[in-house]
Amino acid sequence: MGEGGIVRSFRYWHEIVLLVLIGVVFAFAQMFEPRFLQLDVQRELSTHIWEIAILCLPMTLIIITAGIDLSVGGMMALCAVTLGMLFQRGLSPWVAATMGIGVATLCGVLNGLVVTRIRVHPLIVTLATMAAFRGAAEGLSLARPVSSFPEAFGWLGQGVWWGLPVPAWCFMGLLLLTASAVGLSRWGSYCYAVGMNPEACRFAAVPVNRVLLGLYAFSGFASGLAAVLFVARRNTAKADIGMGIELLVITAVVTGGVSIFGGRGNLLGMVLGVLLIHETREFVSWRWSRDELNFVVMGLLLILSVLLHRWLTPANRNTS
Amino acid sequence: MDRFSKSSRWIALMGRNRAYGIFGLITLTVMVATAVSPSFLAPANVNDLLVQAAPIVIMACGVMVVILTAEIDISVGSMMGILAATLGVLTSPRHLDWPVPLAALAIMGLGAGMGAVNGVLVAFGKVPSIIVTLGMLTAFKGGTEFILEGGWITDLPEGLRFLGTGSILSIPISVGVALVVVGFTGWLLSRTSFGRRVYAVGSNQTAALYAGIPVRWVKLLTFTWSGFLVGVAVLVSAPQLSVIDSGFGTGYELLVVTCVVVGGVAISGGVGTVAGVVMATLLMTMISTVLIFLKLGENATYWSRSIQGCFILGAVLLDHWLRSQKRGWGRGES
Amino acid sequence: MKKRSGLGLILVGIALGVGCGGQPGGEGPEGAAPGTAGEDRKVTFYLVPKKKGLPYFSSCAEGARAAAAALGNVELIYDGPTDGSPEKQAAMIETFALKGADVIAVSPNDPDVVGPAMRKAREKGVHVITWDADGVADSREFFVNQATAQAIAYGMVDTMVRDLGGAEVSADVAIVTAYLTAANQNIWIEHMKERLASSASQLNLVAVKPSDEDQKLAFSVTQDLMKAYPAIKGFFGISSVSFPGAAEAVRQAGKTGEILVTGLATPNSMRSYVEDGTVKSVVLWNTAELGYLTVLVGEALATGTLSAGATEFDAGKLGKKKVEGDQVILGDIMVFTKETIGDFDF
Amino acid sequence: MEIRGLSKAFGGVQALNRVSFGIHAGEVHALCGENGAGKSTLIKILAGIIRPDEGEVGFDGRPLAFGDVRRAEAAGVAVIHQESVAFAHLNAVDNLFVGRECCRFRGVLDRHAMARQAREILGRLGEDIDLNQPLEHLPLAQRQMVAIARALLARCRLLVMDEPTASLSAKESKVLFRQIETLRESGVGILYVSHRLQEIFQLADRVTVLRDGCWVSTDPCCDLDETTLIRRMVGREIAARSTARGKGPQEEGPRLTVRGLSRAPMFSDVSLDVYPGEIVGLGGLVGAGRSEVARCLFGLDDFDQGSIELNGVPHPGGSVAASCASGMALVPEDRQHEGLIQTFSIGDNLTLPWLQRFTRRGVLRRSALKTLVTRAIKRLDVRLQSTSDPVSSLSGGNQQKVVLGKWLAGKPSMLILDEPTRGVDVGAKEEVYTLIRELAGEGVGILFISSDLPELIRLSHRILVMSEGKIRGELSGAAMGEEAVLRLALPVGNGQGVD
Repeated sequence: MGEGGIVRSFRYWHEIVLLVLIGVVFAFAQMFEPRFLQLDVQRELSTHIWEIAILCLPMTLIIITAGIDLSVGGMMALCAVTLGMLFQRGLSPWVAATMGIGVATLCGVLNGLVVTRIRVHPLIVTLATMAAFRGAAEGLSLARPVSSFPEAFGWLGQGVWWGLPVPAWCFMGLLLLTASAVGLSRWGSYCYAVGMNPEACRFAAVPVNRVLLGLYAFSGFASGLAAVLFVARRNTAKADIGMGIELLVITAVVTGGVSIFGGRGNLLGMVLGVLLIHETREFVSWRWSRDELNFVVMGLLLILSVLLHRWLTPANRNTS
Repeated sequence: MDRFSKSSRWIALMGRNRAYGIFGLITLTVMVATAVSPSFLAPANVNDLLVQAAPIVIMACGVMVVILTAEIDISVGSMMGILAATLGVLTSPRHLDWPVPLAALAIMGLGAGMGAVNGVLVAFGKVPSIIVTLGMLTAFKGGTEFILEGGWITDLPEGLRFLGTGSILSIPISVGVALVVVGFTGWLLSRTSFGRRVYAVGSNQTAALYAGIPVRWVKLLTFTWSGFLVGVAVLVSAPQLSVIDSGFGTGYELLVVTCVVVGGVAISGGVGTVAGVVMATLLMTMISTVLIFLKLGENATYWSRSIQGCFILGAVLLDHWLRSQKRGWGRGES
Repeated sequence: MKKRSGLGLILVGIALGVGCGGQPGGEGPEGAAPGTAGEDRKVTFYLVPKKKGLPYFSSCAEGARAAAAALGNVELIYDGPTDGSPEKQAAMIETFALKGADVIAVSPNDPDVVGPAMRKAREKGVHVITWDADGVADSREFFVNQATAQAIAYGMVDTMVRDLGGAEVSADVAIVTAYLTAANQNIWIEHMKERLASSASQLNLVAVKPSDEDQKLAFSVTQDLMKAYPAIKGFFGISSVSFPGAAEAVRQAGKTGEILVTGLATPNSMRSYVEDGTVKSVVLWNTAELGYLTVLVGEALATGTLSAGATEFDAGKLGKKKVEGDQVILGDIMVFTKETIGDFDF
Repeated sequence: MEIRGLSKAFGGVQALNRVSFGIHAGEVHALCGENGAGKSTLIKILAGIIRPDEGEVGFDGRPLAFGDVRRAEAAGVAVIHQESVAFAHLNAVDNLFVGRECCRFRGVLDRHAMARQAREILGRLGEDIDLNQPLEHLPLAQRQMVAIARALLARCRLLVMDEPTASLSAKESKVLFRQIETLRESGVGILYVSHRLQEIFQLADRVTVLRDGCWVSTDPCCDLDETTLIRRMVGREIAARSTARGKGPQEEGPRLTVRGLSRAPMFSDVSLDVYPGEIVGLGGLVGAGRSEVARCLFGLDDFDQGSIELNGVPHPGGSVAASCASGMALVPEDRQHEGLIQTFSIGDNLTLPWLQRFTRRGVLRRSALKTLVTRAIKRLDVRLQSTSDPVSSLSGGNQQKVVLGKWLAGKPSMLILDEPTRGVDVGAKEEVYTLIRELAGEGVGILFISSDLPELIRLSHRILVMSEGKIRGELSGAAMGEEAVLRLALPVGNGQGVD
């Protein structure tokens, strides 16, 4: 029952939980490892997260529509391989990158078509295409790496522009675009509506299929962009890039308060979720240098953030 | 009224019989593989295939029960790893050197306990199961490293190795155990009140509450059952190899979920049979072997992952097509 | 070892319960500006394996710890990606460089991917060396080389030929590798093909299959290969995970003695197969010494006793080691057989 | 059974406030009240699903345990919930027995006994149901019968029925009423909840009225008449139930012309015209294919044959967006699943179909949308605190008004209403009727689907009756009577004759 006071109708409890958790991490860092918080250190460490953050944008929207895209890693691989092979054939890396992103977008469209036309659950569709895309990347490239891209192309991944790494600007540009699409245009409302009740959407003339198709295509595009940045940063295009990245991305999005059942969550929460995951991960490896500890902390953090959210939210969200 | 019941009978038939569709696909695959290299159907190969499929079938029986209640368990891969590592540490003479039966009991108990932790968080903590088990998947992976501390367990006692490699009445132990588990799960789901309640909870949780079903306890039990079966699967599969390493079970969560889903269990709960899941598991484990038997040349190796993905997609699309044909939606039938 | 594993169990319990676990021993150094290594200051030394959790690297780390203890002025931290991801390895190197390492010794998982991070660390004044596997040009100062890729590959082919019965043998062989994308293994495979083609024997390579560093997969792939290619007489398990998996498959098929398995792995994981004859020879090098040498080279670089152009390096208890260009060579490969394997425990 | 001082609050809302009344053995006790009056809360407490904050229920002199469905069942309370509460994927036997299976020994099912009992109980209800069918493939009425059978199986001493006839045809309702009589004679107390006042007067011995969570009255049925009852439920006088019909069709070309529309196997050869200002009723039993026709007209489903013309222009079909653009609107039957997005605010629900119209260069015109919302709320007289509250906080009647308002905002020229008053309480019903008449007065063509015969007859200018996917006849003027409609609505031939 939705009646109640301000406390009940306040919708940003999860964001506050996340802010507190981030604060805890920073406080710890300030106490034990002050150097961790220096700006130049933070700037360099941030290079580890931008590709994931970019992938989180479409993933957030897709999860809001009660879908999921497990194939982002596969699309990244296919994009990277396309980029590498075209570059090897003598194309300019910029042209090759554009075509790589194009291929990834097409992969996204394929996902979207199967989801909307055949009406198979996106979890199953993208589980299958995850393997299919990566397999295609391995088959096309015979798993061989392509390296030695020109310096100028490397700038895309390693360069710094106006005090921030170039991928950061890419993310922020995309975030701005996505946020304004969600906040200003009708497509944002459509995403939430589709996630809550697709049947009612059909009755309300909401173009459900176009929304979904667009989102999966966007996911493909973002995967392509992430792959290009990744290739530029590590100077290597290979079929194993982005292996297992889908779980990281989903973890970040879900930590950010996006409901896996669709219809709930927002971009602000997602950004905070990514930040929390990133800072925790970097701080744990900075302080303890034990990689296995990272896994334990990440896993528990995911559960903890949702548990805290449950406990702290006064309105018990019972759906029945 | 007449028309309606006729067409709905067809739907019911198809709904129940996803297993037949997959069986057809299996037959086709076997025929192609045997045509290329006749030794595919040799008893030794069939035996190996079954041994390979056994632990996956065992875990799929657990995960399927969880998915039937409209939840999901993707922690099974890492749980396998951490249980295998624990099993090694418990039994290896260099470490704790427990007697094998005791260690076996401990592993099954520990598995059930871990499953129960998942279950408690889902049923009583009200955290969505995909989040709980995704978190556990990651946490267990780290935990395995802590237990093994960078080493491998290389000195498994003979008694333990027998669980993985031995056979009784010329049936490999793992296959035997898998048969028992499949039989028991099938019986549990169709012939006991617990089984019916599992379907009921997955079909309509509110209605289940109204019908006086203790929904939370049912969910807790399904997760415990899933964890317990991971323990069983570890017991018969980890000792198949002489070495227990930290990578054991990596990626099994996706394989198991794929098998369950391809086997016709609806991800939204309430629908699915053990027969379908077993068939799908056989199909999925067969694919990689078949690819080797087809001798497609060196480069085919690189495409194998792609072919597997296409197989899953193909199975799902074929199923969809069959259903839409039988349902006679609109056109065609009249 | 016994106690520590039990302790590990408890640790997991604590970690699961409390959330953050205890503070492990390897305490990081206080952040100081990098590159200002003084004589009486400790040298902060990061040893980065390809993948944490492999006994091969763990045994190297044991040797490295011994060296650090012997030198006294080295603070050794051993950490690498648990899942063997090159991207994560690169990220770790970046973190270590920022944190103020003096020396980072890397066994690059994928030289191309890790290269830029190593170069960046060098720009920060960190001494970067490679060990076990080499990096790309100018990403490191020295490479501590156990043996050349060629020597390893040729060694494996040669032992196979010898164990199968000499130069006249004609048979099918197959390789079970790590990942399809694993750089080290791919170089070895190239050299192995070269050797197979040039040697007088009639060994015919029918398949190269990945095991994805999963024993189970190595096991089943080997099973399938044996059946699909009945003429196979030998398997190469060219990673420390795929080797025991392949050997187990051969043993369980009852083909011990008929089909030979050879490859790279630590003696402990292969002991039972060598004893029952499934495996006649295990190819490797002395891993503890590799770790030991790596730490010595790194320390020497940090304290200025070693610089480019040297031709010889005094490796303490290991004696004098040859320096070829920018490579410090440990020595030759070792072949463990039934007779010698009892002398080693790692 | 004696209910004493039962109270329950959800958050800040008092759903039940010190309600007390009693039910005798062998009595049919009707429970009336508008939606939100606290009926469902009371039912849930009796069923053991929720615990009351205070008060107690005495049952045969002993207090009833709260918050435990099984103990309530064991004590002899059985509840027929509304039809959405069923297991769609399970077959009839499982639906009947889940939660209280017949077992041979601990936990092992006795399937034969269950199937036998199921057949027997369904036979008593006059239903011949394929026991192996998942429920989702059965017609709505059969599903409802399964739910009723489930309650009957429990050998209860108090039977609570929550709108049991909502999706039953007249014939099936009769069977049910006969069962109720039998139960009453055997001494079972029955608490009967329904919006259909007719049924209440036909069945009940006594009537209890709840309003806003408070007990209003309990009287023998014979002491009441319809007007008093309604007044008690609503708490105010309702404008006299006008039977005067609207202006009737205006002399223009038809708004909607349908010729030979078919979609196998749902319906075939449907032809009809709707003129401006005309309300055309579409009668028939549940499952006759009326909603399917509506879906096709609106473009939700494709049709096989036939043609649709809207305002004289051929209409392509198969596209909801095209229908909206050309001024057609459909108020769907199932408010929860098809009409509203429950977590969305009232305003967002109202504007959802019109977002594209209010977009300039890709950006939504918020202020224009706001005007749209205010205007719609004003016209419909929706009682609410703020348009940004979630729509789920409204009562059923007000929710239905939002669904209506959503379509009126687009100023449609042709409106299809599918059961617009289902689950709407008496007060709001009248407001919906008035609204429909007003719209017709403005020249909108209206196709009105309803299973409630009195309402269909009162409102329509003409009635078309469907049965088994075909239009069986047309009634107009004085010929429109309940019996005439029913005669056409019942299936012809094949054994299911009129009783």
